[in-house]
Amino acid sequence: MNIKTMHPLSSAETSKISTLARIAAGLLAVGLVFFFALPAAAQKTELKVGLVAFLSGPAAGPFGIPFRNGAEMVIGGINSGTLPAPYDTGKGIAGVKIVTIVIDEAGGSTKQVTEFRNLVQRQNVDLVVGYISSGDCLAIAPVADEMKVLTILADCGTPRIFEEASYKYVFRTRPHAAMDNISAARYLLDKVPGLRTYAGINQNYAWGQDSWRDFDAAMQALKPMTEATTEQFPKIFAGQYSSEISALMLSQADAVHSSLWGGDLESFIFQATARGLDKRTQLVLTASEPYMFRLGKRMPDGVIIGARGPYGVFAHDTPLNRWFRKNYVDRYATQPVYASYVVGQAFLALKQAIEAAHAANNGNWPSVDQIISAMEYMEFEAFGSTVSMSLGKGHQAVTEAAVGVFKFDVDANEATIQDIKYYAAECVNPPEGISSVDWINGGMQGAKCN
Amino acid sequence: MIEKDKTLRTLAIAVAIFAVAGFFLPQWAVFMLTLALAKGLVVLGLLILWRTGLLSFGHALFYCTGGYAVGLAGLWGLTDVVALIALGTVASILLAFALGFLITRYREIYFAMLSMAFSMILYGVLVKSEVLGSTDGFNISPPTFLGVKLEGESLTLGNYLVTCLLVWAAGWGVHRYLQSTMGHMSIGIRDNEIRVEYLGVSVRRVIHVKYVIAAALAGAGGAISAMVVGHIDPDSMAYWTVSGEFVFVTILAGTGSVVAPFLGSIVFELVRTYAFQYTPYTWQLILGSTLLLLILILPDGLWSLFTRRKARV
Amino acid sequence: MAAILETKGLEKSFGSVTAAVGIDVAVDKHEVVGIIGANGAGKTTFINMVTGFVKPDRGRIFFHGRDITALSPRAVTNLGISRSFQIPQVFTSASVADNLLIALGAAERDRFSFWRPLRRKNLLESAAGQMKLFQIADFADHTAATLPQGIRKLLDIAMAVVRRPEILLLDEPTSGVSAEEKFQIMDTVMSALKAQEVTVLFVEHDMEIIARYAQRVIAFYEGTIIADGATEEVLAHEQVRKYVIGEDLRGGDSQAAPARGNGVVRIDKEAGRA
Amino acid sequence: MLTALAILIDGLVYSSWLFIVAVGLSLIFGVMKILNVAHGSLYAFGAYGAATMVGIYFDAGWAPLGSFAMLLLAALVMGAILGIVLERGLLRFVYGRDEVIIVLVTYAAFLILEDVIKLIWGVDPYYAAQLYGLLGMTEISLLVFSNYDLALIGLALFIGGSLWLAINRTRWGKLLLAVIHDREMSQAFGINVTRVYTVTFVLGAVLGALGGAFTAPMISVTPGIGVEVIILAFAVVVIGGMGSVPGAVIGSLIVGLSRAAAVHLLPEIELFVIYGVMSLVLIVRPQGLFGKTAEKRI
Repeated sequence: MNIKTMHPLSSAETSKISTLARIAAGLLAVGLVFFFALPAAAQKTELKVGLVAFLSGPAAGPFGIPFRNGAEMVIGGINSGTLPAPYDTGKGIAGVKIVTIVIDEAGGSTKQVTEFRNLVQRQNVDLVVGYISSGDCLAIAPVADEMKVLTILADCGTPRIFEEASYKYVFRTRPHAAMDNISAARYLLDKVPGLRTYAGINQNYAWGQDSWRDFDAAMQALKPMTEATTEQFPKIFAGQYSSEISALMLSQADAVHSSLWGGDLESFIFQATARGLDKRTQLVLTASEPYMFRLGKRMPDGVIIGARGPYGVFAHDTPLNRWFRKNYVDRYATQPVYASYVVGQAFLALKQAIEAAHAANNGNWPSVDQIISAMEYMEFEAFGSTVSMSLGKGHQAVTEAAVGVFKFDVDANEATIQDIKYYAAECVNPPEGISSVDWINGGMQGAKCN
Repeated sequence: MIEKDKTLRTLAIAVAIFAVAGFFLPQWAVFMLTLALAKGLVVLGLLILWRTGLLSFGHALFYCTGGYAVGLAGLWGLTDVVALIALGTVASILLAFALGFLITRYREIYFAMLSMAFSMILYGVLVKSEVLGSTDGFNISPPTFLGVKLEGESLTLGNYLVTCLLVWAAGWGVHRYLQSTMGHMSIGIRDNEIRVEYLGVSVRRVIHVKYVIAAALAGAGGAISAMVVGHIDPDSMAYWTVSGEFVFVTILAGTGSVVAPFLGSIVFELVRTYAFQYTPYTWQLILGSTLLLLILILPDGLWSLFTRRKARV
Repeated sequence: MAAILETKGLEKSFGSVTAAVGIDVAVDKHEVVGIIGANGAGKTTFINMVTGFVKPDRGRIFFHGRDITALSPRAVTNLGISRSFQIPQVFTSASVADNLLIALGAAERDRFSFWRPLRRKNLLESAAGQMKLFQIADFADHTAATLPQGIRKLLDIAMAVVRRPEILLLDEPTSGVSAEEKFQIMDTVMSALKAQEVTVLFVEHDMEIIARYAQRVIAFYEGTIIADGATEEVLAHEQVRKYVIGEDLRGGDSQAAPARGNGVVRIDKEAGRA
Repeated sequence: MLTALAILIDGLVYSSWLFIVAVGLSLIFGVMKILNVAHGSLYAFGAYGAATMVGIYFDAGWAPLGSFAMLLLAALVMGAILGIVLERGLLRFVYGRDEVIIVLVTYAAFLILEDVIKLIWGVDPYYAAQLYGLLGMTEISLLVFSNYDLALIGLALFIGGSLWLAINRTRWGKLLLAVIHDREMSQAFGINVTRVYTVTFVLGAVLGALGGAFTAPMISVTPGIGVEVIILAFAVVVIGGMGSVPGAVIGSLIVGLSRAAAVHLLPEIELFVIYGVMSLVLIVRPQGLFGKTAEKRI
């Protein structure tokens, strides 16, 4: 590149100190304004929550926006006090209204750590709820502890967060991802008893690699004579799977496992069905529930579907769930997906924990430590099912898992799920003190299945 | 005929002001400045290359190398801040020295694209390394300062002051280098490589040295980022968009002075974070428009604000 | 006295075009040699081969008896052979002064050239001296891209000379310069070079300039040397007049092109080495 | 044997797709020396436009086969609008500036357009999958191919051939070649370089949008699809040689076939293939396979 805009040697390096000093002073002034603008701690009038989710990029549609919508709606319900029992305890959380500051999760963990600090120190949020990407969760957790800010990781999946470390200020109110693939493996073996071979197509990044590793290990643990024929790892957001589909066809596996999500999953389904892959093999799509309504009859019948927990169509029919679905559909004219459920679940956990701590604190707003003690090992009712904070020293939730089979009801023109099976939390989650990988590889000792 | 060169004084005063300001600024600002200055180090390296007419679209390769060197050292128990930065820098230098034998044959867009290909190969390797957490990456414990373990605000401040010191040292060294014969050879190589060879100077060797210096700065920047953020993963350290951002800041800042990269980096970071805060749904639009305007109004970069008046006289 | 630069049987072709065949040249210290020939006769190729820019297909080049055939331009330059260019090769975005400073800096071969400032007192003085010598001091602060062609040519030559080479090869120092300026430029260059006692080879089209400045002339025709000797003699040579100068020599028997390679006319060799 | 066939067909399909996506970028670079990062946005707009128009078409209940015309129409409309807006409204103000500056201008445009897409279409996906299955499938032993994919090979041949004819056999093509060869000289000879630039950019933009439009039926059209395409297109163009249409053909073939081979034989390296190939080609031939280097005259 021929760069013509350089400065001649003789004049470039001489600048005015005064101008530079002015910049520095300006930056200083901006900083000081923010510094003194810190509000003094006073009577709690509002609970300021930083809400972080993908608002741009490929993850915005499938996760980020349903996540934000779910949060918005549940916060509305909490603030107006319209939630059904057991959350019909008046407006707000212990009378305090929730306000949110929304931040985009795009841009990688470095930016997210910066923005997390900005949320806490510049925007003075009381706590942070969010994070869909596991990488972001891993990066945020130690920062949250360092800054002593209550942080609820609402959606990310990697088990590593509480298996590799322990945190005081960090909670994850949704189960981690190991159970998705363990339950899928259990379900697949039940549904296809004579299964001999299976293959995988997963995105080439941590989520896809971990999902396949867990599934593969669970299959080997549950039925050692089965065999994986091919493991495909297309680049994330590749959108083009023609070669991979050919490879899957040639492998002639009895089943194909995939943890694809979002546009990648939909593209894969279009390309696979156009070539009849779904007719030759049993597809197991562990994260596909969010797309079934949108895809409708384009989703092939007979596909095994997961929702990463008892959410969406797998949610139990309770007053809480009916309230959630009705309000969500009324407000956004679309079905809530698991991202909407899990963020709602996070706010329910907050409401129950803070109100318990509030009561224990003689009706005064509790300290962060008091909230934390209330939340540790807490059990609470959520929109999909009951949640227990039983792993990670009381910081990591477990729930039951659910898997079913997709069927498009032509008469009703509606996407449905059949043969739903629920797996108890103890059946598909490792006990405290052992990592998921070790537990699965060790044959899932002590799993209590019903 | 010898003009009094005030750059080093400006640099020293600016760094001193910033360092002192660190004691008064809010935490978030100190943290953001630390990262901006660390990235400014990377951009300072790109400035050297760009003065030579070379732009690396894959400089994240060295940023990432520095970061992962720190991460791996952390896994083995090394925590001293000076040792870690030195390690990240040296790792990048070694890599750049090896790659330099190849890449110094390339110019223009081919230099840019080959750099990018190298960085994306590293990205691919890291994505495939499940031991290192693949795209999720892994966490790094906070550094110690000559055996002293800091926490909370003093940790943030400690990181910041070390970064300021490094910025001063790097700015000083690079300025000296740019003022030297070999530094000035940038213009020569950019304008006319044939003449440079006929002056008896090896163009490839000069570029090799510049490439290694640029890599060293990027390695130091990556090491600081990794330590300060406490987490590394390939997406925020090696992906091509990371390199793209460095290039963007280089052009935005201008090449007039060693102070420019840091100014550009801070401005970029401020624009981005406020766009994030006030327009979470359309921050790319705001960021893109702002940068577009800056490019159109200040073709020679932000630094031309400080030199234009002089040029008119 | 032994020749300091000597070529033996140089050959070079580009595809089907033969640019040099059997080029044997020997140049002694302090000679001022003019090289003439029509366009495409192989003059620039000769300079390119001597300075390592083009590798000859065959033949050898010796400098002080040392074989320099396979060396790069850089190595050749560092041995003391400099050149200027038909199209001036300067640093277009730098000022005239900076062009010279960079050249001076490069000439130092300083181990600390990555650290020691370029803008030092002694270098600045040398640059100023060089500009004065080449009479381009008035343009010191002008960007090279904006210079008039004549000044740019002088700058190009001045940059080649700062290394204090033993031999300087000038490739058409006055091409692209107006007729009035030509002599002025050559006067400047030649007096500057004389001051530095440089051996000079210069390619030139203008026979008046050749006549005035060259002590000895080598005439090229289609890649071969057709004459080599004292200036007046070569210029008077029939084949040179016909094929190089392009005079119409009616009635001569020289309609046939000169034989290649072996038809070299050595005219009074000793006269050329005054 | 079957694997070899699969590699060949998969490779050709992928190459064809790559070529359609990358050729516009190569054309614009060849003529205007602009590395257009916003090419990814053009792709995305083409895909969104196609999905929207195909949706409208099917809702109207017209003959399904006619929906293919919608893809073309979408590419033309989107490419023309965006091409003119970008070239006339932005790029012409930076002509003559450094190439890097122009790259950054297109990068900024790309950032802006990413959000414009969100503002127009939201973040939910759009589909044009209705017409993906229309052409049926072809079965070869264990392998089944979508005829739409196979038709892409034909489309790529058609686009490549038309471009070749347009450049080498028409008056406009001769003007183009003249401008590629020497811009100043062309201007001196009275060629309206400004117009050639506009036409070229719009054509390149339409080609970019065409790539998106014909990809739309096989994918879920979501925000961010443009980002992935830029790098692929860059790689193809660099491997083939910047600005060379035959180079884009060869570049696409090399990348497509090596990727297919990797998927079938060594899935672990799929992620590196494109960059590995790019590095290898550049190491052996720095200017790309069909790239030309200008010898400097001295």
